[in-house]
Amino acid sequence: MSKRVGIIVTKTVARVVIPFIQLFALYVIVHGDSGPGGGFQGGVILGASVILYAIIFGAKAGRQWVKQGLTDVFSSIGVLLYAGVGIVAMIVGGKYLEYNVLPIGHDAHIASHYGIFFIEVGVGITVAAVMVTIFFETAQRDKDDLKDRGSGDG
Amino acid sequence: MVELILGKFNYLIAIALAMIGFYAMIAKSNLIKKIIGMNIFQTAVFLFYISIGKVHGGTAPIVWDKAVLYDNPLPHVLILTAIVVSVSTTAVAFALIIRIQKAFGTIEEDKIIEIKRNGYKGDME
Amino acid sequence: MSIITSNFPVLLVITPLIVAVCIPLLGRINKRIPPVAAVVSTAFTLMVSIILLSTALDSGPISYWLGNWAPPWGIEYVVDTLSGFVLVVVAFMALMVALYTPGTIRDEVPNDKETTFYSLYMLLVAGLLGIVITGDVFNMYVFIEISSLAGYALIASGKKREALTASFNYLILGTVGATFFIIGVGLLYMVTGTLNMADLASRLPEIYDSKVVLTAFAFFSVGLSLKLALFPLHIWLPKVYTNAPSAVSSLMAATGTKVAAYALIRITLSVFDVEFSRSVDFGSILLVLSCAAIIAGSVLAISQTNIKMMLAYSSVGQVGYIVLGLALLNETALTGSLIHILNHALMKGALFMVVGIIVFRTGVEEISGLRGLGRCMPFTMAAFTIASLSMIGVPLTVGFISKWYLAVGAVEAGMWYVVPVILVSSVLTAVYFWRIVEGIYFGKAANVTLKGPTGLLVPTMIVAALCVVFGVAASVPVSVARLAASALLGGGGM
Amino acid sequence: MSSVFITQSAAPVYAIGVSLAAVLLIKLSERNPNAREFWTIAASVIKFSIVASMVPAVLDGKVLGCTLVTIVPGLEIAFKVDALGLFFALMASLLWIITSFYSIGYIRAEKEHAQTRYYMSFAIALSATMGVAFSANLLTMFVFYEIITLCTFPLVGHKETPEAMAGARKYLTYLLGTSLLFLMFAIVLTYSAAGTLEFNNQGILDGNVSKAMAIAIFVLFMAGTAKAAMMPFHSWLPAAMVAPTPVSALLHAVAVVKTGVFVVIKIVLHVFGIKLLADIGLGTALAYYASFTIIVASMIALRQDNLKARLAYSTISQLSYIVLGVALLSPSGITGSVMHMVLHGFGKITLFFTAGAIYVATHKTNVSQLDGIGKRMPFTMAAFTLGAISMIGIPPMGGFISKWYLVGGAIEADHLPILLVLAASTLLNAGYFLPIIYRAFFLSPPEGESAEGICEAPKAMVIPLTLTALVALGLFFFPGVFLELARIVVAGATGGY
Repeated sequence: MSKRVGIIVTKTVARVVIPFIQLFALYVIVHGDSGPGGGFQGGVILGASVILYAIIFGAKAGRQWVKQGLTDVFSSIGVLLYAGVGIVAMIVGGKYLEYNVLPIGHDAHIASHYGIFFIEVGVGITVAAVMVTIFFETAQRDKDDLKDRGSGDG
Repeated sequence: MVELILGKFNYLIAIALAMIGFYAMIAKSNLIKKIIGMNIFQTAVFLFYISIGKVHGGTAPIVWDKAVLYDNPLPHVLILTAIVVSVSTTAVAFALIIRIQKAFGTIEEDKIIEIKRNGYKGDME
Repeated sequence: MSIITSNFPVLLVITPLIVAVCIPLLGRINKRIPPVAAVVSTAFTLMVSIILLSTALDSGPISYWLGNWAPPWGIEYVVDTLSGFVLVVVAFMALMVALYTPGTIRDEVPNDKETTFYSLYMLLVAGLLGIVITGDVFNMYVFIEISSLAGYALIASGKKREALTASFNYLILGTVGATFFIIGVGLLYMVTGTLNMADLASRLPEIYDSKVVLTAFAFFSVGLSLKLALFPLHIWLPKVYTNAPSAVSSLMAATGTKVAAYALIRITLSVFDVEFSRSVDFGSILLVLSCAAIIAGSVLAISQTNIKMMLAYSSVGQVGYIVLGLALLNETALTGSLIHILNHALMKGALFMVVGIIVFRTGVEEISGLRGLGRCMPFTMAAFTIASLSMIGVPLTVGFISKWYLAVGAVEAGMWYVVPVILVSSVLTAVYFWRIVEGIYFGKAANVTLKGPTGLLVPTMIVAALCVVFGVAASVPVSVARLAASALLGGGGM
Repeated sequence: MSSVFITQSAAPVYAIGVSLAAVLLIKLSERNPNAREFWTIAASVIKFSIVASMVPAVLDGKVLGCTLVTIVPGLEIAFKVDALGLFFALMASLLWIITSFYSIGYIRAEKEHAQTRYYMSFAIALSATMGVAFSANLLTMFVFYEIITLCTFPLVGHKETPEAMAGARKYLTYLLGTSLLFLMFAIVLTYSAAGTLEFNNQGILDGNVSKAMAIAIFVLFMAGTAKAAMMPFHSWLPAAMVAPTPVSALLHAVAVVKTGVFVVIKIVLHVFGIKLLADIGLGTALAYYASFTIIVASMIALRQDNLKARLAYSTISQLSYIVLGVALLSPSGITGSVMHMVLHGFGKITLFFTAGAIYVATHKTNVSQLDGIGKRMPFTMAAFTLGAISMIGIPPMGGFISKWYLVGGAIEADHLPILLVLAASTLLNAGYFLPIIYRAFFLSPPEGESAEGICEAPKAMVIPLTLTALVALGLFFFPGVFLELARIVVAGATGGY
């Protein structure tokens, strides 16, 4: 068993497994409002899929797959989605993050359901993007690309 | 005595872990080890939180027609937030350590202090 | 309009938060947008906080329920006199430093990090405002950590490598402090089952003799004292203030420790109450520590040769003043303490901003290098002189007002021996500031070449001018502070 | 307690403001020396006329006043012109006019650097002196007291040589240190005890404090007013001699030291009130303490060779006369004390002016160098003689009047040992002044110097010093206004006795 075989095995397994991991991540995210899990957990799983890819195919390949700009933009967009739900709730006359007044569906229950859904999606996107960012930031050995990033998801 | 240990073992474990972590944070010279200590310290607090959320005979707090008693879910939610914070802190700490490594060439605190004292001038970039 | 005004309490926090996440996006479009966004949003928060404070003064505390979940289950934002007062201070200094930032970070922060810098800056502001406005202890922890994380990254964003180790040490100690805080929260939750401050305040008195409550109190005090840099837990502070970029030291010196002081006051007097604080003899412990802080801070400041280091140690002493009012636990002294939150924010903010200008324009950080600068930088040095006089506590400046109330409060409390501590520290302060002022105006001009624009002066001059304005027309802030103090001492300020 | 009705008037504010306005104008006309000095003169004249314009009203028994700002209720910057304050202001503003002319002569003759700063500091110092004179409460007094300290720092350290800076630092350390430590402490305690800082003819502490507390506050006040140069807080004064002579004249005759004793008088009369002090016997203690300073400082003065240093120690001793007079707590004592403020002012400023004139004309600083100088500088030395006689207290010079009242006060208060002190001190004064006069007129100049020919300082210096000497002489015959004001002070202070 040479080193090379090991690489082939991991690469092949990764190619197969990563889509499933991501699918699972999406499942966890979108079921955040009605079952265990949620945006954070799903986001971590989603991020982990990218990290797994980067570990196996190398940081450079990982960066080619998920560009820096992408993670930067998505970590912002996720928070904006979260905050946006709250603001929409305010605009339609409720309090910040008061889901059941959202103008979706017909009754408060459905509105609340969708409100939480969007929140979870927002959290998921941000967490995934931030996880990936943290990984690449700390993984890079190149001095010039060195970044520090302190914005976490509080 | 036995009763105390059995009755409050969750606290004792949390305290022991916290002390271990605290010791590492303060006494270890290696910056990574400090961060490990910090994580142990925080985890001790998380354990403590989760243990106080446990209700005797309660089940997981998912609405379910057969359950009569649920565990208190609030500490879990709080700790989820705290874990996020902890992860972020760790990430920032690692980013700092990497840059310290670039700037000083070491992550041993005593060596960094020595380098500073010897007045090796110049900014890191 | 009413949609906006009725949601002011939450807008105060989420505006900087949203701007913080938008800035990386906006920065991609044009690098000039982030500073503008920072200024506009902090100006908005200032306006909002002023409106909130005046509403709270007119018609009592404002309570805002996030997601319309009624407390104690939901998170509640509360603006009463105390929090409104501190909000205005924080928002004002945030605006001033935001105006000041674009000029200085060009030199101090690598070019490609500027956008990130603004993003973190707004995050820090959001965290600080959140700490002040929230009425929920766990939420307070979250905001403490948001502001701290942003703070760690901001400190390390400078080019100096000492900043990295300073930031790391702060991170370790700050995390210890915050974790202590969360242990306190957990213990209180364990015995009361609530996290809402007002609810805690109503449930705690029944179980004041419980050891768990006492332990929680201890954890809160120590954890917040660490964040507050109360002597002898101040060791992280000097290095941080010295090595961080000027804008960051200005903001953190002006607001960071103040907000921690607010948190300490809020927890000890508003969640717990003044009787409990008295019964555990909290005051005498703080009295010793604050007097030690006042003297030690001043003495250590005298021995420094680096001007930023000197100011940092002076901050350690000034934190002592804020805590002193809390230690004396009577209305006059607490008024002095609260008013010092504003006053010290103005004075120390102005001083750090001036030092930032000096470093930016001359590259000098050593006190000996400042000789003769009074002639080439008259306005900057005038601002410095005003702020120094204020630090000494000369009448007609803000520094006098707080010292006066603290001193009179000490005599009222029958602890006249505290007055010499205050006065000796004034003299020591005079020593270390006079050394500089004399050099500035009487020294032979050193060979310094001035570079860079003078646009930084505007916010600096405004802050310095306010040191005098609020020293002369002190009635406004003092009356607010007195209201807040009497609410705190008169059985729960919430 | 009679609360005197206060006539609202902004005159004190104008009196203070006029020289502040001059500061601005001086700075603006920095490049044009003539214009710059014109502003100084103009401000001094206007200031004097404003102060003088208040005399009739005060002689009528009115009290003028106004509140400038209220920082918070109870802490106000407010002014009140009573007889005592007007007395002091009148003297200070009159002497400022003369000093201004003298300064111009001195500074131009010596071609000093940083002249603009010099005139600006001077103007601020005078504003602040007016502020102290007209202060209606302890806070206002404290503020202006500190402003005087800070703005005379550049004057003392004017030469910017290492020794000048060392002297200036010592000056600042003593004055700022004691006032921040002790005076402020005393003010805080006073406020806590009395609930107000407002001056009152009967004192504000009476009935509010225990005896121990009163003594503590009193000691703190006395330690806090280092400007009065009572031992052991006197050594800043000789150290401040490094300043240019007009500044020394200002420091030792008008602004700084007189502010110190003025504050002492204010505290004794208007914070404690003579009733309280008499009750707890503090007046006597202060009187004997002042006597100690009188004698010791005079003895040190005897041994000084440097003319200015000798004058400085003489000042320390003379200031304690003023403190002594008020400490006797008797009508004549207070009259003597108040009168001595002005009489010593004119006498001592004459002496300093002559010292400066000698320095400008011949660059001599020591007493031992003055042999035969009277022939070369007849006007200067004649003025010196008049000033010295006034200091010693021999008729027909003004100094006699105050000594006379002091003696009367000692007798009234039944403190006969004080008489001995006064006698001994008069002898000592004679002992250190007369030899100078003797040397100047009766000894022949040292070899290598021509004894003939007039060699006076510039006219701008000689005229002012002649003038002050003549005023010191004239005050013996016409003490009119000043004595009248002193009577009102005494009437106010002893009204409730």
